[in-house]
Amino acid sequence: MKKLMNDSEQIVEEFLQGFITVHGDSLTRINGTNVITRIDKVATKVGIISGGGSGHEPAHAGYVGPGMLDAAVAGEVFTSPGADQFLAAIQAADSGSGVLLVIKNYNGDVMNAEMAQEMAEAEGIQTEMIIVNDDVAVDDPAKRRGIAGTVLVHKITGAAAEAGKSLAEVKQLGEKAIQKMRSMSVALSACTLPSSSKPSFSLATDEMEVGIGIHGEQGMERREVMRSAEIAQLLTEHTLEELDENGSYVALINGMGSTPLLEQYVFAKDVQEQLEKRKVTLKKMYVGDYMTSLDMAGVSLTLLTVDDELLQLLHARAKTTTWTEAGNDD
Amino acid sequence: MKKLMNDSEQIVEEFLQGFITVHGDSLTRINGTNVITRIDKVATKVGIISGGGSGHEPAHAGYVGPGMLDAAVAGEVFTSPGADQFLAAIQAADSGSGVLLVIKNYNGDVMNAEMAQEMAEAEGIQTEMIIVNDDVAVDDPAKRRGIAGTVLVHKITGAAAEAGKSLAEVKQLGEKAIQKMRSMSVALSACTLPSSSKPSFSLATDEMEVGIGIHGEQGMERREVMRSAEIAQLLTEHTLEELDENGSYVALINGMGSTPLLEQYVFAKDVQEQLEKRKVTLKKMYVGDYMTSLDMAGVSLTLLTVDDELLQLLHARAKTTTWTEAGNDD
Amino acid sequence: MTTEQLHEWMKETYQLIQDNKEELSALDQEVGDGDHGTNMNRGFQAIVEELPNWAGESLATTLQKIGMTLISKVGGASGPLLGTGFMRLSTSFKNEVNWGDGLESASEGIAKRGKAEVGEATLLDVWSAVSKSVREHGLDWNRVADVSRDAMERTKELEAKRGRGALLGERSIGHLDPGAVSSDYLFQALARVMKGADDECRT
Amino acid sequence: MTTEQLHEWMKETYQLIQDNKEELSALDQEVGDGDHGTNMNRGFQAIVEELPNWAGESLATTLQKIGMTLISKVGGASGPLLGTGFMRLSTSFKNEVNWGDGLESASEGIAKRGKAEVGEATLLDVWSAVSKSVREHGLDWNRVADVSRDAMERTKELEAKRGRGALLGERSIGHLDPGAVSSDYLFQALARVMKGADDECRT
Ligand SMILES: Nc1ncnc2c1ncn2[C@@H]1O[C@H](COP(=O)(O)OP(=O)(O)O)[C@@H](O)[C@H]1O
Ligand SMILES: Nc1ncnc2c1ncn2[C@@H]1O[C@H](COP(=O)(O)OP(=O)(O)O)[C@@H](O)[C@H]1O
Ligand SMILES: [Mg+2]
Ligand SMILES: [Mg+2]
Ligand SMILES: [Mg+2]
Ligand SMILES: [Mg+2]
Repeated sequence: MKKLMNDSEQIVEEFLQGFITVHGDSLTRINGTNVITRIDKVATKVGIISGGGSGHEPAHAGYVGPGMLDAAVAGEVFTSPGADQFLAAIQAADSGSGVLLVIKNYNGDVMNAEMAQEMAEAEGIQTEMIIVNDDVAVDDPAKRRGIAGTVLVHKITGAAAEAGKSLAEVKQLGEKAIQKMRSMSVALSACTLPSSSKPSFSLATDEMEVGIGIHGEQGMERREVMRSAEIAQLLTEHTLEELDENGSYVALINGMGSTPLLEQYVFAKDVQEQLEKRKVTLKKMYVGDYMTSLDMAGVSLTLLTVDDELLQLLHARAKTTTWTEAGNDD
Repeated sequence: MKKLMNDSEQIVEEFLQGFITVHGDSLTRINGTNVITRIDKVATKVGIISGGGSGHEPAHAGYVGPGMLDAAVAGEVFTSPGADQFLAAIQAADSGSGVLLVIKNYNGDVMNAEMAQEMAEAEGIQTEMIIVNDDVAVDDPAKRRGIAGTVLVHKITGAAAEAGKSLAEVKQLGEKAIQKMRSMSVALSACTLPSSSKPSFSLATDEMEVGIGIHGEQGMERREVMRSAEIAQLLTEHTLEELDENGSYVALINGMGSTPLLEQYVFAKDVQEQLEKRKVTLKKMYVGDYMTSLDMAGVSLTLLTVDDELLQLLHARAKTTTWTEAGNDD
Repeated sequence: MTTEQLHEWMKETYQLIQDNKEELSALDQEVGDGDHGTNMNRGFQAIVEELPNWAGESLATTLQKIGMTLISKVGGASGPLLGTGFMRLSTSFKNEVNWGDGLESASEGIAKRGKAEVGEATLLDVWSAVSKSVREHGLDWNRVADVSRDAMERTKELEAKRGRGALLGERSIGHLDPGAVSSDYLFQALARVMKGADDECRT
Repeated sequence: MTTEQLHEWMKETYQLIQDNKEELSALDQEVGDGDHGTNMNRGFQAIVEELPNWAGESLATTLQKIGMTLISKVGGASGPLLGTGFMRLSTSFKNEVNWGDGLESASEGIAKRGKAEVGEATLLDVWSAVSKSVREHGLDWNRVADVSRDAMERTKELEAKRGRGALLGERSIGHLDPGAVSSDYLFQALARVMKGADDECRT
C-alpha cells in the first residue's frame, strides 16, 4: 500500500506539525514533546488526558478541546508513548484540581501511564487513571483491549470535568461508562504500517476477521465474509450479551479507516434493525471514523447503556476538531 | 475489494435509510425520493440545493443543515440523479425566495439539473444554477470537472442565503467563489464500485495518477509515486497557476476515501510550506474527507482566493452532520 | 406502430441490454465511469416492469411514460438524453405516427439537451443517422438496422467531444462510445419488431 | 564494569538490534503488532547517539540516562520494562558494581512494572534466568550467554500470558517472544563485551 508521506520515521512528527498548522488557532503542541493541548487552559477544573500510539487518527489529538480532552499524547505508529510524554500531558492538563488519565488496556499504554503517574505524584500533581477495555472479542476482561468506545469515555469524562465535578467524581463517571460499554470489530482488509510495505496480516478475498484489534491484532475467528446485516447481527449479539437487556443505548459505529461512509451508514441501518428486533431503546447513534487503524477496512460497533446522567454528558457542549456539540444552551 | 453492504443495487437506498436513522432529529428524507432535507425549513430565504452521484460521502447529504444546503439529492453510485429527483429537492428547498442549484460540471448532472429547472419554472419556482468546475487537471475550462472545492461553494452560498441575501446575490457570490478557486487531485490507488469486484482502474505498486477525477476518470499523467512534499509542490503549482499570486488563500485538503488523516495532515504541512515558500497568505486550512471517491486512496488540494466577504461567509455559523461552525456570535 | 409493438420494442431492448450489461459498463470504463450498463439496465428493467400497468394507454402516453421513466431511473447523462428522445417521439406521435418527423424531433431534442453535434462520438450519432436514413429512404427497417450499426461503429474512429469521453481528448479514439452502443440496441430491437410486423402483413 | 565497557555494551547491542530489526518486527507481527524491531532500534539508536554526550558521567548516571532514554524513546511495552531494568541497575551500582544484586533488582522491577511472572513468555524470562544464573554460579559470561539463549528459546514452547501475545492464548505457543529475543541480544552483547575484558586481563 502506497502512503502519502515523506519518511516513515518522521510521519508522526510531520503529522503533529500539520495538525498545529491547521488548528493552531485553538490548539498547541508542547515544545519538545508529542503532546497536543488547548491554548485556552481552564483555570480550575479536572484535567482529562488520553493518548497512545498513532495510526488511530482522529484519536487522540482530534478530541482535544473544550468539553473533551485537555491534552493528548501521540506515540509512534501503534506504539505507546513513553512515560515522559504522558507526564508532559499531565503537567499541561493540571490546573490544581488533578488529572484523569483515560488509558486503553494495552500493556504498554498502562505501564507508561503508570510510570507517568508516579512521576506526577512526585511533583505533587494528583492523578487518577481509568482503563478502557471495551473489546468483547477477548474473553478475559483483564486482557480486553480498549477500542473505539474510548471516545465515548473522552466525551463523558470531558463533559463532567467541564461541569466542574471533582477528580473522584469524574473518575467514577468514567468507570461507570466503561462498565456499561462493550465493543467489537470486524476487518475486511488489513492495514499497512508506514514502516512496512506489506499488510500487517493477510485476508483472502472472501475472508474477514471477526474481533480484530485496532492494531491488527488477531481476532476471534477468520471466516467467510458476511453481508452487512449479518455482521450487524453478530456484533450486536456479542456486545449486548453482557449488557442490560432492557436498557437504553447509545451506539457508536466506527469506520476502521478505509470503509466509506456510504457503507458505514448501511451498517448503521442494519444495527438499528437488530436493536429494534431485540426491543432495545436506541437513544442516539454516532457514525464515522472515530478511532481508525491506519487504512484498515472494517467497522466496530460500540454499545453503551445510558441513563439520563450519561446522556446529558454525551450531549453537553464540546468543541474539538472532530467532535463538536452545540450543547443544551444552543 | 470487499464491501460492507448487503446488495450493491440497494446500497444507496440503505445508506439513505441509515442516514435518516442516525440524523432523523434534524434531517428527513422526502417520501419516494432520494432527497435529504432539513426538518426545520426556514420561512423565507433562498434555498440551496446540491447533489449528484453517490459514492462521495459525506457529499452531499452531510452538508444539509442551517448555514449550508437545504436539500441534497443522492443518485446511484457515480450516477447523476434524474431530473425528477432534482425537482423534488428544489420543491423542498423553495420557500418563495427561489432556489440555487450548486452543480458539478458533469454532463449528466448539468442536464438533469437543467431539466429540473425547466420543470420548476413551469411550477412557478424561480431557480438559478451555478456550475462548479474547479479541477485544473483538465485544460479546457468548459470540460473541467467539479471536485472537492464544491464543498466550499456550499458553505459560501449557504451562509449568504442564511444571511438573507437575494437569489441573484447568492448566485453572484457562488460564481465569485468558483472563479477564484482551483483544485487538483492525485490517486495512489483506485476505487472499486459496489457493483463490481474489480478496481475501476489499476495502478502498479510504484505508480500514482496525477489529476484523477472523483469517479476514477483518467487524469493528466501516470507516473512514479512521489513523496508527500513533492505531491504538495505539484498540486500547489497547478492550482496556483491561474490564481492571484498576491492573494490571501483558504486551502482545502480532501482525502479521497482511504487515505488516513495521519497522512492528510503530513500533506497539509507540506502544502503550507509550499505556500509559505511562495509568500502566499494562508488564512485557513481544512483537512479531512470532504468529497470522497468510495475507497480510493489519494488526496486533492483546493485553493480559494478569499477577501473579507468570502472569509466571513466561510466562518459563518453552520450546523450540518459534517461541517459545523460556531459562527461569530459564539 | 401499435402499442403492442411498442411494448415488444421495449422488451426486446431490455433483453439486449440485460445480455450486454457488463459489456456496456466495460466500454464505459474505457472512456467514462463504468456505469452505463447498470444505468441502462436499471431504466429498461423499470420500463418492462411498468408495461402491464400501462396496458390501456395510447401510444403517445406510453412513449411519454417511457421517457419519464428513463429520465427518472437511468440518471447520468444517458437518462435525460434518451428520456428527451422518447418525450419528443410522444409529442410527435400524438396525432399521427410519422417516423420521419418523430425521429428528427427526437434527434434535435437530444442534440439540444446535450449541447451536442453529430460526429462527437455520442449516442446522438446513432439517433441522427437513423433519423436521416428514414427521412431519405423511408421505413426500410433493414436499412435502419444497418445505418444504426454503422453509426455506432463509427464512434470508434471519432474523438469524443461530449460526455466523460471528451476528457480523454484524442485518447478516446479507438473506443466505441457506450451510449452509441446502447442506442444501437434500441434501433436493432425496433427494426426486428417492426420487420416482424411487416413480414406478418405480407403473409 | 567500566563506563567504557558500558558504552561498548550499548554499541554492540545496537548493532545486533539493527541487524535483526526486521526479524524482531516479524516475530512481533506473529504474536503482537509488528513494531518491536522498530521500537528497539529507535531506542538504542538514540542511546548510541547520546553516548558521546555522556562521556564524563559515572557508571550509575550513565545507566540511569540509558534507562530514561529507553523509557522515552522505545515506548510501547518494552520501553518502560527495559527502562525500569536499567534504572534499577543504576540504583544498585551506585555504591558497588554487584551484578548479582543489580540483575536481581532489575528483574524484580520488570516483574513489578509488567505485573508479570517468570514463565509467561516475555522478556522477563530472559532477565530472570540470567539473574538467577549469576546469583548461583557467579560471573561466568559464557554461562550467562547460554542461559540467556536457553531462556529466550524456551519462550517458543510457552503460552504467552502478558503483552499482546497473551491475546492469542494457546495460539501463541510455537512462537518466540520478540521481547525475549531482543533481551537475549542485550545479554549476548554484555557477555561478549565482558568476556573480551576478562580475556584482556588474563593476557
Ligand atoms: N452532452 C452529451 N451529448 C450527447 N450524448 C452524451 C452527452 N454526454 C454523454 N452522452 C452520452 O451518454 C453516454 C454515457 O452515459 P452514462 O454512462 O449512462 O452516463 P454518465 O456519463 O453520466 O456516467 C455516453 O456514452 C454518450 O453517448
Ligand atoms: N506485562 C508485561 N510484562 C513483561 N513483558 C511484557 C509485558 N508486556 C509486553 N512485554 C514484552 O514486551 C514485548 C513487546 O514489546 P513491543 O512490541 O516493543 O511493545 P508493544 O507490545 O507495546 O508493541 C513482548 O514481546 C514482551 O516480551
Ligand atoms: Mg506497539
Ligand atoms: Mg455515471
Ligand atoms: Mg457512465
Ligand atoms: Mg509490539
